[in-house]
Parts: sequence; C-alpha cells; structure tokens
Amino acid sequence: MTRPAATLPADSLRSALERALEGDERVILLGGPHLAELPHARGLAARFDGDRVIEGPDDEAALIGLARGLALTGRRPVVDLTAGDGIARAFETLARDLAPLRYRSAGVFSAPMTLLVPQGSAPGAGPDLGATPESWLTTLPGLRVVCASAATAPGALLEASLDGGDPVALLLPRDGGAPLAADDGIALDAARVLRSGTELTLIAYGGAVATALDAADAAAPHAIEVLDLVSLAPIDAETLLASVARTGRAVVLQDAPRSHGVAAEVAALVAERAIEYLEAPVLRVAAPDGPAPMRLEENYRPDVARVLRAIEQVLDF
Amino acid sequence: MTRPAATLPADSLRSALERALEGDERVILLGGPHLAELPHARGLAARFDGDRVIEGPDDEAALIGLARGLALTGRRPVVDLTAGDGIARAFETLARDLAPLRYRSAGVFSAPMTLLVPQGSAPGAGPDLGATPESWLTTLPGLRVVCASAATAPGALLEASLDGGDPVALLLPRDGGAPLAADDGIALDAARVLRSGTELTLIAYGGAVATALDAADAAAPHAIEVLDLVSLAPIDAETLLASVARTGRAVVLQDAPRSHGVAAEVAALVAERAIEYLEAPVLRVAAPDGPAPMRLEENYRPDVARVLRAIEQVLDF
Amino acid sequence: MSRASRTAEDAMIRLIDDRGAPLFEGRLGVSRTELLEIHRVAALTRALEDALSGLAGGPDLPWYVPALGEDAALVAAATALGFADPVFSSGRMAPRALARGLAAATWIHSALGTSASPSGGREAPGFAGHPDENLFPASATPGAAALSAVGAGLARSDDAVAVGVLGWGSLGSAAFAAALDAARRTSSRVLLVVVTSKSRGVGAAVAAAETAGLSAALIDGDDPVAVRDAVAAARARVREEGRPELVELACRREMDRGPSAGRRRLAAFLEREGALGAELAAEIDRAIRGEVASALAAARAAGGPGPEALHGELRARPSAEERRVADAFARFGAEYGGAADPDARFLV
Amino acid sequence: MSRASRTAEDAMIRLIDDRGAPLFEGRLGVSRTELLEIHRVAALTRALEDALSGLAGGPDLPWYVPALGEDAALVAAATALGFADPVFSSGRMAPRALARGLAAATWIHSALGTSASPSGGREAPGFAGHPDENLFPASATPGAAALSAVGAGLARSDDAVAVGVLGWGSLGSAAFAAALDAARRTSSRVLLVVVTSKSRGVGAAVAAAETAGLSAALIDGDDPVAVRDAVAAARARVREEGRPELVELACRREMDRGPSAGRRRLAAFLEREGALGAELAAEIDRAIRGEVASALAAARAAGGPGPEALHGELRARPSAEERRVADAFARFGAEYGGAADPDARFLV
Ligand SMILES: Cc1ncc(C[n+]2csc(CCOP(=O)(O)OP(=O)(O)O)c2C)c(N)n1
Ligand SMILES: Cc1ncc(C[n+]2csc(CCOP(=O)(O)OP(=O)(O)O)c2C)c(N)n1
Ligand SMILES: [Mg+2]
Ligand SMILES: [Mg+2]
Repeated sequence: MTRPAATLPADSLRSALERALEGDERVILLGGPHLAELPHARGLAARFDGDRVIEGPDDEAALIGLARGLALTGRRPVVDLTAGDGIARAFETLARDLAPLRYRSAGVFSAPMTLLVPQGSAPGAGPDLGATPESWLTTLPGLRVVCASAATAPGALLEASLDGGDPVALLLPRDGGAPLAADDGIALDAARVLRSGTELTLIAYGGAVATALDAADAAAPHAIEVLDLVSLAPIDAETLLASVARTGRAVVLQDAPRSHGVAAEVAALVAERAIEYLEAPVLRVAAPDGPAPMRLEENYRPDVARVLRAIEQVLDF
Repeated sequence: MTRPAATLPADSLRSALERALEGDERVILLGGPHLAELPHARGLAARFDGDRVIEGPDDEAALIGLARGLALTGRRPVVDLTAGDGIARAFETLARDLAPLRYRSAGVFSAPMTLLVPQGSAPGAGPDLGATPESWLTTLPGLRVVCASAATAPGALLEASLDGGDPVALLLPRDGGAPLAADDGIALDAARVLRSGTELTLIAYGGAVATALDAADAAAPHAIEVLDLVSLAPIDAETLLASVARTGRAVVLQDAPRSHGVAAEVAALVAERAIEYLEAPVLRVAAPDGPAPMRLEENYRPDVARVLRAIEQVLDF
Repeated sequence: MSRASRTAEDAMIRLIDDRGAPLFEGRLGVSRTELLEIHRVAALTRALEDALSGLAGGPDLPWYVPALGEDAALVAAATALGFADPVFSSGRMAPRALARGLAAATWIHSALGTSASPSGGREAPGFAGHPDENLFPASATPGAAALSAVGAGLARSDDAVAVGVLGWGSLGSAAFAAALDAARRTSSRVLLVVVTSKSRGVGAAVAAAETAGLSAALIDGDDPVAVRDAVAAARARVREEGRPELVELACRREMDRGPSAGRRRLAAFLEREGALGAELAAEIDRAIRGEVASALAAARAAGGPGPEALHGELRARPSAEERRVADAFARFGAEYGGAADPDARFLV
Repeated sequence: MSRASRTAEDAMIRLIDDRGAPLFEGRLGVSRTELLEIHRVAALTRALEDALSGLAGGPDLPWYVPALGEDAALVAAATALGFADPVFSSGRMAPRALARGLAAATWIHSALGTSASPSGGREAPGFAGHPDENLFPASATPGAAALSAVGAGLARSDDAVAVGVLGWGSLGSAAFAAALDAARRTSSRVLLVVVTSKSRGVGAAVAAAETAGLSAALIDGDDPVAVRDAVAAARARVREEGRPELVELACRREMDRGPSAGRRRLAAFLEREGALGAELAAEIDRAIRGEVASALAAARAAGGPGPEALHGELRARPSAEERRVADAFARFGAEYGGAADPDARFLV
C-alpha cells in the first residue's frame, strides 16, 4: 500500500466531455449528487446549463434508467458512475433493459449512451471498490465494453463512443499507469499494436497495458509484441489473430481474477482460429481467483516479474 | 415453438428436498410467495412447519439477503429462485455480500446455501425469462456454480451442495432433455465422462448434454467422448484435460451466447494446459451473441446438426 | 393526497359538446365523439386480448399479459395525452397502442412474433415498442419504465410531456422510488400513471409520490371520464408548471368474463345520453369482430420468422468480422458449405 | 409513531442501583456501573477512531468510516442487547465490538489489515466480523444488513434476538424496504436499529417501518440512557411477543472536534450524580490513552501480511487442483522454480 494509484487521466476525459457538450446539443452529462466536484467534470456544470450537466441520484441503476429515457428520445447521455460503489447494482437493468434493446427490437429502438465505469484493482481499493466489472459486462451481448489504458486515452474513447450509436461501457482503470504520448485515430472496436515483435504477443487491456509494455522492454533482446485490446466486447479478433499468427505465441494479461474473465475469451479465440500457428500454450497472467484484498494489491495484480516468467515459459516450451 | 420444453425433473429435486429437510434440522427451504405451489416443493409446506419451509418476498435479492442471515447463524438454506424473473436482480448482493464472504474473512465466516436458479433457453422463454445466468455467476469467485443435466439429476447435486459448506448456485436447465437412468456418486466439483471415445471430446453442461449425447451417437462410427462439466465454477480441469489429452480434439457446447461464456474458460484451460495434445482447433457450438429471441429458440441453441458440423470440421482439420 | 378524488359525477358536469375544444392539447373537457372512441378502443383492446389470451399457452404464444379490467382506464388515460408525448410502460401496452391508432393486425403480429412483427419474432409478447405511436419498448424490470420516463422528461420539451405507465407490481421497487425522487429533484416534465387494484388496496402510489414531494391524485379508474379528465389536467399542469405529477388509477382488476367496470360505466352513460344506441353499439361490435378476425388471419398467413431473423442488429455498427460471422450463420441453415467453405471455417 | 419519544429525564427516573438487576438480559433499568461503562467504551471508541482517522489517506490505511457523533448511542444500544444476539451491520461496528469486549488492539489490527488481523489484510477497514462477539461482517450493499438480520431472526431462538444496525444511507434501498416487509410477514425475531442524523432530518426509518406494519420508536440518540432503555425494551418485546421492531436513533452526526453530544450528556449526568469525579475521569482517560497507544504499537510491530496471505480460503473444500494452484502461487514470490518446476508449469 505504499505505491499510490496513478490517478485517472482526468484532463483527457474533461476536455473530451467539454468538446462533446459544446459540439453536440444532444450530449448530456448525467451523474451522482456530487458530479460537479469530480476532476473530469470540473467547471462543466458552470459552463453548461442544468439541462446539460445533471446531478442525479446516488444509484447506478437509477442513473442508467434515466439515461435510457434520454437516449430513447434522442439525447446522447454520458453517465458518470465513477463516484458510486459499483456497477453491480445496475446489473439487472443493464442485462434486461439496456444491452438487448436494439437486438430485441430488431434495430427499431436503441439507447446509445456512454457509461463511465471505474475498473481494476488499485492500492487501497479493496474487495468492494476494486471490482472488475469487465468480467460481468462482457457477458451482456449488445453492450460494447471498451477500456482506456496508459496508451489509449479515455477522452478518445469517449469521442468514438458518442459517434457509435450503441450503449458503451467505457472502463476507466483505477490504476492505469502513467499516460503515454498522445494517441491518434482511436477506433471504438479496434485493438492496437503498441509495440511490434516477432516472438510473442502480450495481450492486455486497462492497467495491465503499462505492465505489458514494461515487461516487453525488460524481456529484451526477445522481440515481444504488445497488443492493447481496447475493445473487450466485441474483441477485435482480426487484429488479435493476425498478431498471434505472426508471433506464434500469446500471453494474456488481466487485472482481474484468473478464471472466467476476458483473458479466457482471448485464449478461446486463439484456440479456435489460430491453433495452427501456435507454438506454445496460451498463458494467462491474472489475479488469483478471489476479490481484490485490501492489502497486498501489488501481489494481486499481474506484475512485470510474473509476465517475465510467463514469457520465459512460453519461449522455452 | 412447437417442441415443448422438457420439464424440470421436479421429482428428483422434491425428494432430495424432503430428505434434506428430514435429515438435517438446519436445512430451511426459502422461496417466493407461491413456493408451496411449485412442483418440486409440493407437500413440503404441509409436512414441515412454517419455520422450515418459508414463503418470503418475490425478490431474488431479498431472498438471498435473508438466506445470508440464516446461513451465517448456522442454518443451511435452500433458496428457490425458480419462480421469479431472474437472478440478475440479486447480482449486487451476490457479488459483494455472498460470494466473497469466506475469502474476505480468510475463512472465519461463510454462508453456505444452495440457490436454485433456472438456466438456459427453452421454447417460449424469450429474452427475459430465457437468460443464461451461468455466464454471470461464474465470474464471481467464491460462488460454486453447478448445473444439472439429463445425466446429472438436480437432487443429487442438491445433496452434494448441502454437504459442501459453500454457497452454491445450482442451475436447473429450463429444457434439459429427458432424464437418463439414475446416476450415482455425483460429486459437486467433478466433471463426468458420460460416454467414452478416442477421437474427440464433446464438452457440455445443462441442456446441451443431451444434445452432445445425441450428436455422439449420430457421429458413429467415430468414437466420440462426452463430458458433462457439472461444475462450471470451478471447472474440473483434471478430468477435462485428461480427456482432451486422450482424444486430442475438443468441441465445447453451450446453450448461451457464444462470446465470454463458460465455453471460453474451457477452451482457455485447454489452450493453456493441453496444447501439446491438441490436433485441431477447439470449436464452440453456442447460441449467437444476442439474448434468446422469443421465437426461433430451436435455431438459437446448439442442435445436433451444428454439433455434427463441428465434429466434421475438427476431425477433418 | 393533495387533491380530493373526483367522482364520476364531478367529471360529467365538465363534459363539453362536440363543437368543443380541440382534443389532445391539454384543454380540459371531453366530447361525446371522444367518449365513443374510448368506448370503441377499450372494446377492441378487450376483444384482441381475449383472442390472444385464448392462444396463450399454446404452440404460437407462450404467455400473454392482458390489460384485463383496466382497458377503459388505460384508453381514457391515453386519449388525454399528446401524440408527441413519449410513453414508457411496464407492459399492458395494447390500450395505449390502439388508442394512438396502431392497427389491430400490428398488435397481433407483434404479440405472436410473426414474420411480419416489428421485431421479427424476437421480442416478448406485448413488449415491443411502436415508434410511430411514440410508444417505447416495455421493461421487465419493475419500476424501470418510471425511471426512463423521468429521464425523457429531462429534455423539458415545450410541446411534450414524458409519460410512464406502470402497475402496482412496480410500487415496491427501488427503481420506482428512485424515479419519484429524481423527478422531484430534477423537475422532470413527467407524468406517471400508476394502475392499482381495488381488491389489493389503493393509495400506495399516491402515498409514495407525496412522500417524495410530488403532487399526486387518486382517481377512480373505473370511471373513464374521471380518468380522462384527471390525466388531461395533470398533463397540462406538468407542461405549464414544469414539474412532475403522478396519477393513480384504482381499477377493478378482477379476472371476470364481462366487460370491465370502466367500460360498463362508460357505456351506460353514453346510452343515457343517447350517444350509444343499440344500432351503433351493434355496428361497433361488428366492426371490432371483423378487425380481430382479419388481424388473426393476417398473423396466420404471415407465419413465423425464418432462421435468418436470428442474426444481425445486435449493434448499430457491427465490425466487418461480426458481419461475416452473422452472415455465415444466417445462411448455414440452407447452405452450409462444409469445412472447405472459407466462411464456414471455424464457424458451426 | 407508536410510542412517544422518551426524554432523558424520563429515562433517568428509571435508573436502578448497583445492587440491581442482572445486565444484558433484557430487564429494563440501568445501573451506574453500566452507565460508566457506556461512558468509557464510547470514549475508547472515539479515541481509537480518532487515531485511525488520523492515519486514513496515508500509506497504511486508505480510508476509514468512524462512528463520529454516534459513539455513545451505539455503545448504549449494544449494551442493551444479549451476548447471544447475532448482530449485522452496515458498518461503524467499533462501538458494538468494543462494548462486547473486543480488544482495542484487535480492532486496530483489523482496520489496518495487519498480519495479525483476523482476515490477514483482506477485509476492508472496519468491515471484518468478530465471531466471538457475535458480530457478522459488515455489508457494503445498502440495506443488506437489515435483510440478513431479518433472516437470522427466522431461526426464532428463545434466547436471542437478531439485530441489524444501519445508517440512514440504507433507508432508500430496496433491501431495507424488503427487509421490513419480510420481517412483518414472517414474524422474524429481529430488532432493527437505524441511526439517523438530526441535521439531515429524522423520522424516515420509523415512517418506513410503520408503513410496513412494524412497531417503531424514535429516540433521541444523543441521550445514551434513553437509547439503552428503548433498545432494551424493544428487544424484550421482540423476544417475548415474537415480532419485529425498529428503533430509530436520531443523532447529531456533525464532524466536530469535541466529544459527541451523547457522551457529553452522559458525562454531565454522571458528574451530577457523583459517579464520575475528576479523579475517575482522569483515570479512565489515562487508561484509554494507554490502550490506544499500545494497540497502535502492536499494529506497527505486526506489519503487513506476507504474499502467501493472498491465497486460500476461497471455499470450504477446494479441489486438489485448486489447492495445487494456490500452493504454487503462494510460494512463487520466494521460490519460483522456472518452467522446469513441475508445479510452475503453466502457472506464472
Ligand atoms: C418477459 C417477462 N419478464 C418478466 C415478467 C414478470 N414480471 C413480474 S413483475 C413485472 C413488472 C410488472 O410491473 P407493473 O408495473 O405492475 O406492470 P403491469 O403488471 O401493470 O404490467 C414483470 C414484468 C414477465 N411476466 N414477463
Ligand atoms: C468498501 C466500501 N464500499 C462501499 C462504500 C460506500 N457506501 C456508500 S453508502 C453505503 C452504505 C452505508 O449504509 P448505512 O446503512 O448508512 O451505514 P452507515 O453509513 O451508518 O455505516 C456504503 C457502504 C464504502 N464507503 N466502502
Ligand atoms: Mg403488475
Ligand atoms: Mg450512512
């Protein structure tokens, strides 16, 4: 608990929110009772009127229910869920009323909105506040799940999501590592090759992207490719499989319990469609199967040492 | 919508419930307002007194919250959730208050209980009532998720779960196929080889087990092994990997949307730990990525024709 | 309760003549023509839903939840709204859909999920929304329709009032409580209409609304004129004063065979007034029977959707890869090309 | 409200002497010894929690939610219960834990998650349960503690009453509403104690309980004697009459520096009665300072848990495979054997 969590890149989000509110009258920022005090919303309540920046109830499910009405009647809500206890409370309405709306109506109705959802472990977050909602949200067909990282700024993803016409859960890592240089041309559904390599592909999202980049550096002279998934549902199978076909080896990082998570879907796609290229097992470097403990966060999440072990095992196979 | 759903094997459940209520004073059956009318609870309210068979609120989250108090103070509740709208409403309390309880307290506290949860598609169930909670529940470490099938009677799983000391979601397929002959010695965490074969392992759970068995028959003279996972969390990796190591080929069936489901974890385990035995891709035969539609249920869930296609592709690889 | 319940007698006094005020614009008062239309749509709703209830449990329709006992109240409430008012529902949408002019055949297609249904057979019976009628898909999460209506009311349109119509099954929900609280705190332009049951106890919706600080009225739901009047008045206040209200309609929800209490009462009044003679009543009846029969025939003719209806429209912009997978699956039924087919590779 | 609020003056008249009735058995009345003990535990709670609040936000403690302003009320409520009563909480458990005799050092270990904490550093600060004190782990889901208490009350023990202690943050939750309803319908032997805030408005818990059909009383939470008396009386009725009750304790929850209003009032009374002279007060103070200092020293000495504390106890009976994986991970930190190590194969 000595390492402080890298704070959310509030600037990126704040300026994207400001641009969106300015550029599109349909955009509405909706959040809990203290929305205006959040770093990524600072000043927005004063700049835009009370119909554009709305402080609503302290309840994730209620905020999403309100946003559904706004979205169905033509608005483009951005729902701030970063201040609450977690998205688990909203699971019923997400699963029934939001995610399947377009499919159920065969495209007649849809409720495009962007949900800002904190994700991943962080020093001092613990079992309640350090939840890993990507494992839950990716099981809901119809909901896009995308995740910011040190390399993929949340603001760019917000912009892309407002253009997209779908409900999007935009995950904001609680501990994403120091943001890297500016990123251009971020698509909502495309994985990004952040570092090219020929021997092995490290696949990561969220806070684990920074760990993957560090581990790839540390593994020199081995030529390690690093992929930021960006979109967790749907996964960009084309980019993923092309990379693994090139390198023949894959290690998946996940700042979430090992079993039944996003890394499993990545490994399954590889096992299903790139098996003939594989020269070694697809290893997962993840948290143990258990909630994030209050202490020992640094042992819970994947770290460089563990990723290096995985690289060694796969290269030596 | 012409094929009626095979009804839940109410007899198996009812007699297991009766035996449990009789044999162990700590066992309490708790359900919604019409518990006594359910086929698997018939007569139990009359036989046992109102403190043993309790009609509670019509709310999954509330029932689980009540059961948590009973379990923590020494009772062994069986919570009937078959009459309600779905377990999604209880997701928050499952994720925070029930599943992680033992881990969070390092074993000091635990709330052993059995939740009876309907699962899978069925003719006429549709997008709300045909949900596939296994994709959600398996993401919650600490909660055991087991699934009955044509070959694995729910009563046997109930008995095993009451012995186990953990919270267990016992999934009851809405359409499980006609029950097969009596099963003995069902363990809570062991997959079962239902049919031996040397060329390929079909891996299934719930309603898809009957489909897998039919497909294996139809694939003769190929020697197809059929595995009933039984436990979806944790998955019995030992039995799974031993079978795939023997046959060298795996096809996973899942009566749930294709991506981010239980089949992904199965494929990931194989890709991680049995890759050197694999002679072909690990294919998934699943529902498309979307909620169960009201009509077309027969095209939504895996059927024998699709399983045969998968067998053909894998054997021809 | 902030306003006394209106009895039918109060409301009748406020009737206006056919020359009267324009309809659907929030002016109070109701014409004979409109009352006859409420009568007709309520009868049509019941006839259609009786036909559907008769099919429910059979091979073409697993279940169906009719507006039994509430038909006249819900039709009367619907006619008091503006066409531009977006309406969110828990279910039991037929009275609103038909009052807003949805064709009987469309309702039947939708409920049965025929190949001509708006959702291609995907949606649950009676849950589909109808965009031309400004009716949004029903929500199966208790109370969620109230939240969505409150959300829609945040747009603060000058022309429209957002409306949520719910049953007593939503009253205990966290979503309903949150909706009332959010409505007041945001001054959402929303009107919530909650149907309660006289046999289960009435007043809970009004009590909840008043506790949350909303104006609310309890109305005899079995008196369609009182309903029409109260809903129109509440809607006008929401629009003019820019703050939320709730109207509770207490109905006899008994599952009896005859017409609903509301419809009987309305018919008796129209008869007394000389507006509904035996001949006109028979003509309306005949027209409804014809409409229901031809709607059912159309549904039978349309049949169920084909397997290709299973795929697509999961999201607004599927990737090329998602399109490839959906397309491959959509044509597999007929023409699976085997492992050699490049589109079929790894897809089964 | 079914019973009038008691003022402190009423309650004082009911004081009994030290020779009096046995404590913690539901008999009404309170001795001087007991009042002094309430005073001492409330002061200890505050001193411990001030120390923890001072550490909060630093490297050893991310956050901490103290029972500021409620210490005396919650201690008084706890002393009115039986030791066999299982208690479920939303949080702010320190007053109950210390009143039931938990060592100050154990509370500190638990809050800081030291290697000597009951959960080995896994649990959130103040959330750990304490089995010997019959205190169950706190729940972060609003209202969930009420449901669990109602569930525990279904056991209908003759000796014990299940207790739920919640704050006003739970009042709007679906779980709290469901708990009240279920308590009444099942006649659960449960006593719900809800702390509300005088600055935010009081009475909502009582109103909710009475709407749900439960007996409920609103008590001045800043009067520890009234609290002790009301909770003991309610507990006795729950036990004897076999039906649920709720007590709302309205407290000044302001975040001021001095002792809580409840503690000030109690101290003043004890001084007036001659039960708390300057010498005894200083002695109590000294003892508390010593207890807190040595608890903090013990926590510092214990240090954080080692990485092996991360693994195990996910379930009652892990499989051989799960044990193998957990064991391998637990020893990797120090002695990862490389790819050649059979236990490390595929595990990293
Ligand atoms: C598809 C589907 N999901 C869920 C249910 C069960 N269900 C139980 S309560 C409830 C909400 C009903 O809410 P209410 O506001 O009372 O509406 P009404 O009963 O008047 O339609 C639903 C939908 C159902 N019948 N069908
Ligand atoms: C681990 C953790 N999860 C969640 C929260 C946030 N939280 C917000 S409301 C609430 C419930 C509080 O309920 P209440 O019954 O008012 O208890 P009290 O505030 O008196 O402790 C919690 C736990 C928190 N502070 N810590
Ligand atoms: Mg209802
Ligand atoms: Mg609180």
